[in-house]
Amino acid sequence: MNGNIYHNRKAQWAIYLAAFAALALLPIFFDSPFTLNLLARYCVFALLAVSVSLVWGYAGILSLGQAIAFGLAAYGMAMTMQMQYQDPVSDPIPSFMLTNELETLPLVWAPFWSTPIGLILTFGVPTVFFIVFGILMFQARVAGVFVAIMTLAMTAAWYSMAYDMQPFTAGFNGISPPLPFQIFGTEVDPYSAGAYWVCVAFLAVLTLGAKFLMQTKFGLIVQAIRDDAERARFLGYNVAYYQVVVFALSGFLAASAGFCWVLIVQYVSPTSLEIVFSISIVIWAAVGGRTSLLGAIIGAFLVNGMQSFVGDELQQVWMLILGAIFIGVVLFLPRGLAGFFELVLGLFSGRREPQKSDWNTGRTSAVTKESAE
Amino acid sequence: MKVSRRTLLKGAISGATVAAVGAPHFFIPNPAFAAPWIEKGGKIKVGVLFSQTGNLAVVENDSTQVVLYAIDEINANGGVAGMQVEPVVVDAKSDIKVYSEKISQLILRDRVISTFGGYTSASRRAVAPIVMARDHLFYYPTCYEGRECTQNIINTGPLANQHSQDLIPFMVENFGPKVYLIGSNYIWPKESNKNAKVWLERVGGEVVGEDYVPLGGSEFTPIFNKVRQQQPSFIFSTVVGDSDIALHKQYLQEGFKVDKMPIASLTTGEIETRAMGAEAGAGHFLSAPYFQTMENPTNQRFVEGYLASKYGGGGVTHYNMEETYLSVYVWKHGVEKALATAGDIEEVTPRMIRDVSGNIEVGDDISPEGRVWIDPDNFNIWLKPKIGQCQSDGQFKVIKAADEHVGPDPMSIYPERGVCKADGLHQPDGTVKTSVL
Amino acid sequence: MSLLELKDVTKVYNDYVAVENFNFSVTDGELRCLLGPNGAGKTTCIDLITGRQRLTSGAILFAGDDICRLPEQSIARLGIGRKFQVPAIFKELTVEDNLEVAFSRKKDPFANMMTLHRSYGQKRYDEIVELVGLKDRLSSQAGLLSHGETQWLEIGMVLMQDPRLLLMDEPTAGMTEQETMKTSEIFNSLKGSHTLVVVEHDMSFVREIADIITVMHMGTMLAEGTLEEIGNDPRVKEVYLGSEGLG
Amino acid sequence: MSVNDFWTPFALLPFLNALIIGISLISIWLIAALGLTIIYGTMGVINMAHGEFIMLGAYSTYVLQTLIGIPFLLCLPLSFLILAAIGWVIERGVIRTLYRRPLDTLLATWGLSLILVQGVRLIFGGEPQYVGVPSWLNFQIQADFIHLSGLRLFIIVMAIVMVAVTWFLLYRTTLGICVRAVMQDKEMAASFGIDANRIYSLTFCYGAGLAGVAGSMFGALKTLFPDMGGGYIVEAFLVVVVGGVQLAGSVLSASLLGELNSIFSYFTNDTFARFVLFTLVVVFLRIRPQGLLAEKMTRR
Repeated sequence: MNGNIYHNRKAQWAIYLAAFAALALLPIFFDSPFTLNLLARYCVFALLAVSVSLVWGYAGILSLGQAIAFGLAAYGMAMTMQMQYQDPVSDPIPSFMLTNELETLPLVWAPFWSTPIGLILTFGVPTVFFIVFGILMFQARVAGVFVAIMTLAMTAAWYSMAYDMQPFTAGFNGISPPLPFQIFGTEVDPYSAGAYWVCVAFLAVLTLGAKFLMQTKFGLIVQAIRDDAERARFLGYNVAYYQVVVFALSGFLAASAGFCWVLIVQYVSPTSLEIVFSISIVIWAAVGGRTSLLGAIIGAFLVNGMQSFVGDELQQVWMLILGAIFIGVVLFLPRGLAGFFELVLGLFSGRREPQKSDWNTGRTSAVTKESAE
Repeated sequence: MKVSRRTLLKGAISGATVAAVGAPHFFIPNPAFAAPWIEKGGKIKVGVLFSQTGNLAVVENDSTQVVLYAIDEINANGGVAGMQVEPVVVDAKSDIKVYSEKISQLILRDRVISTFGGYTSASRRAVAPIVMARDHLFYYPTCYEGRECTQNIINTGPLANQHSQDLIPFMVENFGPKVYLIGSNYIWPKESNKNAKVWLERVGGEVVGEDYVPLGGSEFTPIFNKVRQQQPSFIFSTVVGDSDIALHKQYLQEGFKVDKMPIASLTTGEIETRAMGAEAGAGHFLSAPYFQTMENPTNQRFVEGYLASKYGGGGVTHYNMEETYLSVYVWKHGVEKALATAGDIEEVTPRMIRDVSGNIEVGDDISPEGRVWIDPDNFNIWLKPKIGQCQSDGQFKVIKAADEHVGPDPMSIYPERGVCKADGLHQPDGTVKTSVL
Repeated sequence: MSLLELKDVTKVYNDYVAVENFNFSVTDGELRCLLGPNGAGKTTCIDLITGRQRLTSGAILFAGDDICRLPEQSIARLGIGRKFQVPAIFKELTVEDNLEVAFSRKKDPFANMMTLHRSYGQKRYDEIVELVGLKDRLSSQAGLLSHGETQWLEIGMVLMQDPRLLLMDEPTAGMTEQETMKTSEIFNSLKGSHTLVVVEHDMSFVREIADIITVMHMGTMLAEGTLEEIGNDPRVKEVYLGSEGLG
Repeated sequence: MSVNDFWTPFALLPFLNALIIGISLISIWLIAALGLTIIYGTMGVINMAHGEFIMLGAYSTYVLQTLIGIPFLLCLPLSFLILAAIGWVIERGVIRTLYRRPLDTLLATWGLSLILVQGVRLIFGGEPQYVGVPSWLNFQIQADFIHLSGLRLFIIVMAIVMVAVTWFLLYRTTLGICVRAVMQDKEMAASFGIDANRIYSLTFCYGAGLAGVAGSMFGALKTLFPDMGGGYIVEAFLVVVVGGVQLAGSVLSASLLGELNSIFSYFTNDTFARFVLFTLVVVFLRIRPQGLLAEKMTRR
């Protein structure tokens, strides 16, 4: 692989830095608050795609539960902002609670009076949940398809929960804090360049952090576990431990996305915990290339950008096109656009690396090996 | 303050480039555009924000069509204040995230003066933050639970208190005092049921059961199991959408008799009865301000005109469409009144339209349901609720219409919260709170 | 002194007895061959030693300590390396990275998060690369190696662990004659410095490397001794009668 | 919200009735999951478009009944054939290239479901459609605490028939032996001259056909709209996985989940019942990832 510049680490870092610099400079060209806000939304989606790329592309854990971390953080942030609006004396509880006969603020809401504690919970609760859920799954050596289905079921459970616990969550209507987020005596207007930069900063720092991590020995071992967990185990690695750490990291990334989302949208509802949304995130990562963090970002920007612009033009056939793109990517570009670039750059360097992508089959290939032998 | 904040960020994020652009705003809003919302000699732009694709499109597509129909009608009759109206139609794709994206496009990029949109409370709440932050004006043209007191939303559908006032006494009188409440599991049905309970108490009725199904849920057997145990005199339904159709179909299959225990619904309109099949709908009751079969010249003109137009492909008119149709005329009168106040069309702002909209009236000559007007305090609509019974052709026969207009009261069951006035919620302690969501 | 000792080891699946009252011990520095027809319980034994399966009764001692309750990774860290019957390598990684993962002494995820360096150039690392003959293939993707190379890579990975005991499950399966020869050279060079247990079918290979052979049959010990003793054992002959025999 | 509003107190007769209703829920869960069990079990294909197959079955019944005028009972086998044909095309076009990549089939069939939903919406419009229930099913069984509508009874009977037919095909015919052989070991089966690809095609067709029959009945019971499939897919998958991806397991797990759902919704409400159920399933899968009935999986 020496010849292919795609695998050159210096080149990779250069491209990553250039991409984030370009994102940070975009407000120069797009001064419109609408465009900035839209781009900030894409950054949030990109961050979600990065979290999937990390957990699926690098660690081989297909999590359909990223929406859980996103949604929990989004609820945490919305609750923080809602309580900033409430007044302890004259208006101590959000008005939707009245529908449900609540007369005092429920216990789960009380900590959100304090913005710092609210923020800690916003990031902490989803991460801790992912640690616990991860321990639950990986200690039992759940793998492959079963991870997908368990995370799917868990997402459905949380959706029902957010939906049903109306005294605490306002149910389907969701929570829309009337005022933007206040911090350090400033109001973060969702349509300002500042809010955009907050999102870009989260995306850049977390992506670069993940990128660095995947280049350390930790990242190497995580990828080794993806290829053959049992082999890694017999080399002395505690596979479940590694998987829980990666899973929790991806949860933290998704939680950060949830935080940014409510910052720039000022609204959360159970749709943030929907299965459809959760699978969409995986699709963005798949389109861009799950084994490349930058690829995942590009995938998220591309699909959502097309949805915003092409989707309006082609309205009725748009979903047909979207479906066809997904099928096409899965069939012909299993490593997404990033894999395509890898192939093209490989051609330029004179050596073509064959595409192998059967690692995600896990058990199936193990069985085949055995019977072939 | 501003400078120091800027300097800080400059170092942290993007260096000298910021200075190069002179980007003036970081965490604070863009200063308001100096440009007027409506330019002389141009067209008046309004936003139309409904879902044209996805599962909400069933209802909201009709809403889009009827807004366009009303705008065409207005333009053909000389426009608003002599200016043509230009609708900016966007598609929210039945996705709550897209509602919030599209409203910001309409307000910030397209700079429409007002927006018509939404069918679900969730979408209204998703657009509310920016509508309020930018002091915009949003017309929410359908049934609504109340309990909000904002300064930027005008509602032209019935509030929960307007629904129950006639329906509950009528049902109790004709079928008996015991009622079983079935609703979709979200806030509007719950608020509506609370209002219903208030009226039940007044007429001596009694709730024998209350159940909620998930949105989109279609399994009613467990609930009908309880209904059979309780033997209510009638069912009060606030089940919406697809679930509503499943409710009626399964009611029939379970062998309930419509003359013994009918369903009194706030939602089952002409679209739903068509989709559930004639035998499932017939005999049940609906409370609404409008039915397609209403007999008056204005409605005749509306039904014929709409169905014959290029927008009338759906084949029916129903209460939600009519309320949407009204909202466009409420807006038209609002702009004209604001112009009279401001003197110059370029001076007119969304908030100005809202502030003058109190007491605006849509008369018999335009409103298919008859004269309605906007409440000057809470900016909901005064209307005459009517009760219709579904016939075997899926159309409704109006069997009772209120004699007097019924006023909207968003805080009807929360008097302790205060009173909603034009400038905000007047709380019991004397303070006024704006933007109460 | 025996490095590994199996005492009355029994493994029962549902109704099927895979290993029954099996006693077995290996001394430090020895190369032991484990023979037996299919289903004799050889691989099950290796699974039991490495913790992949739990024994029904009995005890397994490694350097005097009971290890049969430990999880796989702890057993591996004590110094037991294992090569699988079906080669198990990290297909998507390069050969170099495969060896790196095996070589790493640090097993804790958080400690590894701070480590960027690679081990290439360290004496022991380079020696093993040399030994298994993969020096020219270091930058290749492991999934693209030939079958023989894959086997050597896995042997190399197990050696990188620097274990006190190596368990080799059919290391020459699927190899050409030349490759088998080269493998036996590797094994012979390991003799003395390492303790090895080799499960094999290929008698020519066993002849090349074996000191003492243990023969299993139906989950029990059938015979133990030198190549010559085993070859003359009537019970062994009987078991192998009809198959190719022990020649 | 007071506790009393949330929890329905226990009473014997309604509770017994809830158990009876559970049987009706079981039949629906089972019918929805049956095709999926066959497809996933035999081919390892995670068919996220299964809900859309059910939806297509419902729409084909709608077309046959409303537009052509074919009686309801005859619509069932016809829906089976139509969906089997659609399944065949999809298997050839998309699924075939994805064997051995189960996670990729998940994504591809997800894309497929988008296409199917939007396609139906384009053709039939988004508004709910209507499948009539034949008049001979308009009866109720009523005795003591038992109460069952004719259509429910019919669906329960059909569930039993569909399971019986599938069982017969799998365990009493040569074709079934081939299917099971391929299920256990594709290479081995191939060496006995079984054309695995053909078996896969047939299996997929059969699974899709079952979804078609399911759709016909759900259309009559509930509402037809393009998104209706999404409401079945998660439950169906849970039934399959909890059951251990085999016929008997699915019957058992559908029974368990259906009854539990009915009991939970009796005590609380339907939404909360779903939450409890899903969480239970996750915990169950952690303890027994191989499902209710399957043997513990052997690893390499």
